[in-house]
Amino acid sequence: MTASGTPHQHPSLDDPRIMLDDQIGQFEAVPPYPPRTEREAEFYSLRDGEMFVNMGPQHPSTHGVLRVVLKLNGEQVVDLDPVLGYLHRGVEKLCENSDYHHIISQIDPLEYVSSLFMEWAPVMAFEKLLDVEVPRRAEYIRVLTGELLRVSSHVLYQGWMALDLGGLAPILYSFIERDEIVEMLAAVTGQRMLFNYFRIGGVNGDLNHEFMSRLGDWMSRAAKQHEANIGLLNENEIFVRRMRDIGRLDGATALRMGTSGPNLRASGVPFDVRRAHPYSVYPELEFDIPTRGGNGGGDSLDRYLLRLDEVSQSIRIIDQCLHNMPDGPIMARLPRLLRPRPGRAWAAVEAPRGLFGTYVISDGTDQPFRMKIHDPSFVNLQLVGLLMKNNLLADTMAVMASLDPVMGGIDK
Amino acid sequence: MTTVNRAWGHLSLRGKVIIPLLFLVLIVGPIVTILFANVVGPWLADLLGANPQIVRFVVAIGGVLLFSIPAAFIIIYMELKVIAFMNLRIGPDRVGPKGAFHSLVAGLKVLTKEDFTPTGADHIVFTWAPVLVFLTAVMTFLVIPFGPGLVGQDLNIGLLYLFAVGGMSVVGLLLAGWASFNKYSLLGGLRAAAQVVSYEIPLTLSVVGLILLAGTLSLNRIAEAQAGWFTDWYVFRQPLGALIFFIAATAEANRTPFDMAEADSEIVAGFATEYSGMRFGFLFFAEYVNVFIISALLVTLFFGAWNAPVDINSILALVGLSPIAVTLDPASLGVGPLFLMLVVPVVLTVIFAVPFYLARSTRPAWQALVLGFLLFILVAVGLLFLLAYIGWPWMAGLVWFMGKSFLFVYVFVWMRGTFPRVRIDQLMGFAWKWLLPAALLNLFVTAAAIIIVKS
Amino acid sequence: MDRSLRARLEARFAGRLTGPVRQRHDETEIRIRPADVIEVLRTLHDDPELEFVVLADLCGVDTGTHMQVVYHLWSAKTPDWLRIVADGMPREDPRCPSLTGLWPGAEWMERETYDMFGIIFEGNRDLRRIYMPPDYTSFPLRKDFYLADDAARSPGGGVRHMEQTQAPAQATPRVVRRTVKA
Amino acid sequence: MALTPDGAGEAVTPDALAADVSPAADAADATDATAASALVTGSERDLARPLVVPNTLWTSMRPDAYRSGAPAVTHLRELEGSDLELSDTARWGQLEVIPTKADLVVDLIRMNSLWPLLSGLACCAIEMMSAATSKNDMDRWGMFPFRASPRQADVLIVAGTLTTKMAGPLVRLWEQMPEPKWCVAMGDCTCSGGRYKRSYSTIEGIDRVMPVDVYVPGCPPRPEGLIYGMMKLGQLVKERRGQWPEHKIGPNVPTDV
Repeated sequence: MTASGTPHQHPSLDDPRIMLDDQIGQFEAVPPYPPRTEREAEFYSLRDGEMFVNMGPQHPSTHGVLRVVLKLNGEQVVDLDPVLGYLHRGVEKLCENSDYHHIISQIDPLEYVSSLFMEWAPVMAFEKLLDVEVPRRAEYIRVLTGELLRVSSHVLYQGWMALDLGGLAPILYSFIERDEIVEMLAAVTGQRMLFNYFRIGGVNGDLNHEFMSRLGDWMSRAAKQHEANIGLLNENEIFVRRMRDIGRLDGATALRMGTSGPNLRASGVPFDVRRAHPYSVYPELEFDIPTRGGNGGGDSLDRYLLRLDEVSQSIRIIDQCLHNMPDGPIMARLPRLLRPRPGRAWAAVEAPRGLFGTYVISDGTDQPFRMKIHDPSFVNLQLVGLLMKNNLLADTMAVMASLDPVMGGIDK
Repeated sequence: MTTVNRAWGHLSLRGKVIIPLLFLVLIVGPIVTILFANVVGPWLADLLGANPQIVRFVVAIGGVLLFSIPAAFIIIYMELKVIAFMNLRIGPDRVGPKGAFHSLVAGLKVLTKEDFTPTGADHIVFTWAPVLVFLTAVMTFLVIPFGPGLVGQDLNIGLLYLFAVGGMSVVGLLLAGWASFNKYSLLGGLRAAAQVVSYEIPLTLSVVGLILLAGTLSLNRIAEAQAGWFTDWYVFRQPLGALIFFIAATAEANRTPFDMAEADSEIVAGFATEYSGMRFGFLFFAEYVNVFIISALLVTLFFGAWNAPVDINSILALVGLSPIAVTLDPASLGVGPLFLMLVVPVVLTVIFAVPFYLARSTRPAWQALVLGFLLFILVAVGLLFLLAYIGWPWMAGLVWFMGKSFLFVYVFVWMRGTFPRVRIDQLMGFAWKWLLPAALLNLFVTAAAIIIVKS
Repeated sequence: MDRSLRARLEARFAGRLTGPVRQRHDETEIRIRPADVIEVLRTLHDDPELEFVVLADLCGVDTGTHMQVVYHLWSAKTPDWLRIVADGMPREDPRCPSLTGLWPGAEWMERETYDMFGIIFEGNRDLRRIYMPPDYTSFPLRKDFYLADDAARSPGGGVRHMEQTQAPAQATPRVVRRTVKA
Repeated sequence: MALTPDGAGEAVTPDALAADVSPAADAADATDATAASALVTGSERDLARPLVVPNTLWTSMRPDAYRSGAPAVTHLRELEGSDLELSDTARWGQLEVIPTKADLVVDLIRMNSLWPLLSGLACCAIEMMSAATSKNDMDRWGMFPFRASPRQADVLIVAGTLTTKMAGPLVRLWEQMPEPKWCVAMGDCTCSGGRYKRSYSTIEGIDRVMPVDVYVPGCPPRPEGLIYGMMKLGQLVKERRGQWPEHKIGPNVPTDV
């Protein structure tokens, strides 16, 4: 221990110049203020043999900046308290202070894994406000790109699942797939992740040759590659044993908890906005709504397998889109400055993580008066409190990863 | 002479380092050897003959300490490249040929980082726990026979010593986890303790049958008992024991899929969470030294330690030749080789350089000379190695032992690249519900078989 | 637009609707008093001919004069989204019964609404700040919370308000001024 | 719907403010004041002071190593004999036990194994992971072992929007990393606030709360961009020789990077 590294002269947490009091409080699990709600009082009181473990905001397996305070009894999770807001960017306020075209770029990075869906819902809501008819080619392009992104999102989910269970290889294979898809989309949108692509009344650019050639290459072996990715983990005994019967959730509870998307369908409830409340051109396309779990409810393994089923369905949809893609314009004729009549509109799409909705109130100006963003993973994350109790610490990762949260969407 | 000058002038920095080194090794080295063998050796032998045990011990300790670090570096590099290969990546390739020195660079970097003790940690325990972990790992080398006669201390209770020392490492992990003043470290230390302690039992029981067969606890004798063809290896007489030993040893060394103690995705880095700098380096090395040790143990106990899989002498006897027996004793050769050592390299270099020079008219002489010298080096090293392999049994043994050991190291790296991690309760259940009964069954069957055969 | 749904709703909640049932595109909107929220939504959820089982969204609205809580529901019995607007809460002390008894999943949405608007949901047992730090004292999505470059909209003219607090917890409003950039 | 809020008359003069402000109000202050008040002592909480405050994120053995104003003498030759060489120890941990000539070797060693910390804030984290995976393999420079524990990491790649609530944990993370350590600001949000500059809960560039060595703009930058930034960081580690006078908290861009 040399003079430069003596631990006792190291700046310590107690230095008031470094952190605010509440920020210091964030590092001890017990908050520095008296409990404000009965739930908080109940959680932050220890019986003997229990201890708090503060997981996050920086933790390898919290998928971003989620912070979970675990109340452990040995290795067993007695109770837990998720703390959000470390990525709260105030998107809704920004949307209310920027005009309708600008909102698309503001709302883009919400769920950075599947950002096209973040554009889709508000664009649909604005089109309702403005009574715009979207050209069918534009709709088909939206469906095509959206389903491509759904595939990449689910493939990434597979890799993350394995990574949180300690498997190193699958995440890299997932990223090979994901990189191909985003490069493909970058050819038409110009960006790898936050494609600012959908426009009110259409899409930004038409499909170009590079996109089509890349897509053809990918489609030619997509199904086979998907089979290979399934084979990566599904025959793995350790993986299956760790996922089965962990975090079982039955359909009724899932509905009561407001869950949506694959997590709901894995519990046996076939609720998919694409079929339940059809939008865009989904009524013209044929695809199945895979469900799993059945009566007993679905566990983490079901949630994992369901996404693999959805990938093959998405590949079906992409194939149909390519076959009956109509010609025609890709943008409706609209004025540069949009001033919709005062009114309210709600639009919801089926994002890879569930129902993503947007509620817009227009007051006649060029900026929405109120814009609410409903993110699926925000609601789905509530399940951790339900599913993780009385599991082991290691199961916490299995459950959290199987719910597939994305902090950008959760914290807005 | 000008040619030599130009050759030297055109050499790159690397060449200017390597070629003199090779000269030293090939010319000065043998001279010194022979001088030592003729003059210094006897005198020193007389001096040390009085107390050989201490000398042997000191030499063994030095050799072990010198060996363990390069072994760890090689294994780390293997892990980097093999996992990269399994991930369809290239892996480190900037430092050294194909990134061979990346592990070395990483190790040196770790040593130059700020060494840090978190506030609230137990300073003394925090400092000495990694040393304990590393020391136990290195001490285990002492009884491993790398070849005939190449064993640090041929204890007649070598196996007991192994398990005792190996069991001590958990104390270091536990201390590291406890002294870090961090809940993740504490969890990691406790996990390591529970895991290692419960896997000690099947690990030890799995070799009792082997001990019954061999009738000894000395690793050296166990190795000798497996001489001859590969069918004499104990893995064919104790397949179940070998399997149990493999699994339990994996858990013993905290390797995937049993690396609960440093599970990245659960408890951040386990007992090593708060460690930085040199102390983290100790923990880091110890892990990989352990990998080599369990591979070496597998080879020693079950895969015929240093013995070649085929018995050449028996084949020769079958054909009708007499077994090869070359004794390489430099002392007996006198001064002749000394003269040869001086002349042969120069002559052969020139001879080997000629075809290079004639092959392409555009190639300058210095290049031809360098190439010829390198070719000569190749041939000379090959010849010397062959001679040594035939002449010195410990050389042959070392080659086979290392080859087999690194084969198993590759298997462990392979497992790390592919397997997910098991859960702690599954881990414990596996140890107590499956491995322990299987080990007992193995022991019972072996004992019964021995009794039946005896009677 | 689902006319039959409109008829059903008007028949069912004759007394409780504070306004006409509005329908546009694929949305049906009814307005009720905050006091009736639990009863109306329970009926919507349990009634076999309505059966709105999916709570699609719960959000607050600050109209500048009063507060609203807006619920979006989905049912297999109708092609429309149903929007329930609990209208007419005072901005000083907006209170609304909590839905957590009916949809436990509404808990975090209500926490978010409290965090952003200060609407107090009576019956929610964990009504804490969910996004902002625990001792944050203002409600960002209220209409009197101005972003830095919205000085034009702020009543003080040149004075650049950052935010204005009307926390029901604390009686005295506090004005915090934005830092002048270097 | 009326857009003008009530309570319009409650605009308070700055003098009244100074009396009125309480720590809680500081926490509530939105864009910069949290970062700022996170760095000034409780006694001198003056919200009107500029945000460029001296470096208080770590204490050095030689405080004058962080003195500002004096031009950076960074070349090896000028460094020998000057007392700046001594002040390497302030940033470079145990370097004082190593002779000066060996510094070059040490720098080469450090340059060739920069272990990033496995911590992503937002969108850019995905591209950061993509930079480490098979297609564009950051491991070729010895950068792959993403350490989960800050104690073993060398580089903090801040990937994503930094919010006021996350500022404290991030600064804590930076302090937990042992010297020598480097910080790479990845993405527009971390360089300047990016598309969320206007928001009430984001920090306009992480260089308001911690020193930054390399800025990688882009929203998000491509993986190639991040790899280029990391190579630039390696060059920095090799050449800048550990003297960083501009490393005070505050927006500053190294000119030669």
